[in-house]
Amino acid sequence: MVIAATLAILVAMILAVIRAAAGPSLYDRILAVNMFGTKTVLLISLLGFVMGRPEFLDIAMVYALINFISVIGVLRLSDAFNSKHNGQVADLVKRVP
Amino acid sequence: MVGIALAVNQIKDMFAVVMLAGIYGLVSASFFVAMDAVDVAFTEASVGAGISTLLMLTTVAMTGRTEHEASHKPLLALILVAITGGLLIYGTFDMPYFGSADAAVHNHVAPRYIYDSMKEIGVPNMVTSVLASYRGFDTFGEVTVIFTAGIGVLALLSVAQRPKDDAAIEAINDSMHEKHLILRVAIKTMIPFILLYAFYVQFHGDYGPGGGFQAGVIFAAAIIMYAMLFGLSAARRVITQPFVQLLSALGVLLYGSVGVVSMINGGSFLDYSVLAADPIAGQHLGILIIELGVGLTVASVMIIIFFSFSARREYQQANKGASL
Amino acid sequence: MTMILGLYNYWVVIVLMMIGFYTIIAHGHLIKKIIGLNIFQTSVFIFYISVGKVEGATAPIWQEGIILYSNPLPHVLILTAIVVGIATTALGLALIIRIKEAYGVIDEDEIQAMDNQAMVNQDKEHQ
Amino acid sequence: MEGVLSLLSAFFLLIGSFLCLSGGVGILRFPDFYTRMHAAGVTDTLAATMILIGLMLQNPEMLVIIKLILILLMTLFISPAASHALGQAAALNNLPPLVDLHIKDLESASASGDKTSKS
Repeated sequence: MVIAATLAILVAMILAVIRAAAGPSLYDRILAVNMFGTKTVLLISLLGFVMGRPEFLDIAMVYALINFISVIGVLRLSDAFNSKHNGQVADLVKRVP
Repeated sequence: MVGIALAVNQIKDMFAVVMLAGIYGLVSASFFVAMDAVDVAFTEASVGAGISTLLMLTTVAMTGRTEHEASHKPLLALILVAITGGLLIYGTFDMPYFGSADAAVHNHVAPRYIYDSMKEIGVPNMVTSVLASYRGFDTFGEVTVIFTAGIGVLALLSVAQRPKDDAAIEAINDSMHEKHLILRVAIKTMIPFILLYAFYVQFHGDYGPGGGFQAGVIFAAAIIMYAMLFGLSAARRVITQPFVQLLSALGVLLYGSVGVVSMINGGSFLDYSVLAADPIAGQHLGILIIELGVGLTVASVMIIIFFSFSARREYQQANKGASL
Repeated sequence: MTMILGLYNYWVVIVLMMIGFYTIIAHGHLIKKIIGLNIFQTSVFIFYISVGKVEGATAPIWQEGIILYSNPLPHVLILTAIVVGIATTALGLALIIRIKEAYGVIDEDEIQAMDNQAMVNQDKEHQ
Repeated sequence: MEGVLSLLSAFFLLIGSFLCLSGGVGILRFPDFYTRMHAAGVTDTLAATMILIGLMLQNPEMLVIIKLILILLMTLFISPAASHALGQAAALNNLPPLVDLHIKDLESASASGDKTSKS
């Protein structure tokens, strides 16, 4: 069962990579990377169980942290890339309290 | 993995390339876990996936996003690459098969590291004992290299601080408080735990995966996260620039002085057995102290690098604003 | 067939290495070159780690009852190499930022052209 | 007891894998960024929870369970925060959701008195 879950996660990872490579907008890519990171956390904890030494969950924990940090950092920096969309969405968001 | 590397090669949009490079780091770390190299995976996770992506992205943000079409045809390069690759593959025919236990690598010094380190050093994590004790000299060199790189970045990118800029930047930060409210609250709750976890990794490195290198990077990541959301000047108020520089030098100094102390006590450089009455206790003490030195240096150098990158960026933006 | 199964890890390493190599020499963009360098570096890491792997062994952290461990030596070398790698990458990126500030572009060809132009101008001034 | 635990664990792992796969399909197949974010964000959190609970049931060791709980808490903390940040950044930088276009289409369609909009 653990192995089946590992395989499922691997497939999901491949799909996320395709989205990251294709993704038309910047945020699609960030989203794909974020999802990939979460899947990696799961994959590593599963791998620990597959290999029979589940003490190594520290790595998965570091992953969760680092993934979050890099997503936040990327978002902060992505303000630098001017987006081409012109728009009403910002007004729309501002109106929502 | 090969597919990702090819995509990195082909895509022109630098942002996408950097994101893919981040994924590439994640993949290679998973690979390291599958190959039993837990310590390496730990390091790659904290370094390759997080910090390097951020640094590259900062640079891309400063230098522009698109790549020009190459003016010359890269046929020559392709031929060269093909020839080199072919020769290397030909070279692999003599290599030992993957996973075989009687390969040359496993017969030289490795058995001693594996089977005697428990007796000689008394530390369950062999990677730590080899890193800190058997090959302590190497590690000292690496720490010095990291320290030097930190100095280099500082020399290249340091900006003279002007109080006027600070005030302007702070105003921008205050205006962003509303926008980042949720993230700020979330991160405020998390930072103490991250720092605590970094200490756990630092001092648990003898028994599980971890050690100075990884703990340093995690510690730095917490500070970097704070700096990103609360603004550089706020982070600088918590940890001032001279303080970090002092710490980075202190780490190297700590490492070196352990070696000198062991020399004074009658051993050779970095021979910890003479540090205490009992050789194993001495080894423990020595490894603990030099891991602390490594952690200090790595953490502060990472913080220095990030601070100088983002200070440069703010400086550029301020200049751009002035010229407009 | 056993040869393919036994050696495939080296071949993956070589393919990755060549991709990195190609990226370094065929692209003019300096950040791209650094990324190529990173790929090259990672391929070397993978090479070391896969050499250290022993079939049926486990991670080199001592535990009661386990006798077969993978080789810890490559792990040590690569662990430090990764951290040193990020430090040098940071240095390279810092250099790129300075180049951008000085030249305004970060494409190798254009930088070369600007340099040549500057040389020619200098020569003219001397004459 | 053993059997029940392993059965439960298999059940949770199965749900987790299914969610992972559906999230992957969603991120690939959905038409625009916001729907993709929905697919990824929702399934990510739940799949992680399910798989981690499944793993917890597999191992009796206390330390491992504590670590898994820590990872779970972190995921529950991080994943929504990241999704929120992502969505907000996209919206503030004026990435138009597909729905807006639809509404506009409908509005223009109804303004011109087209019958297809009513059907």
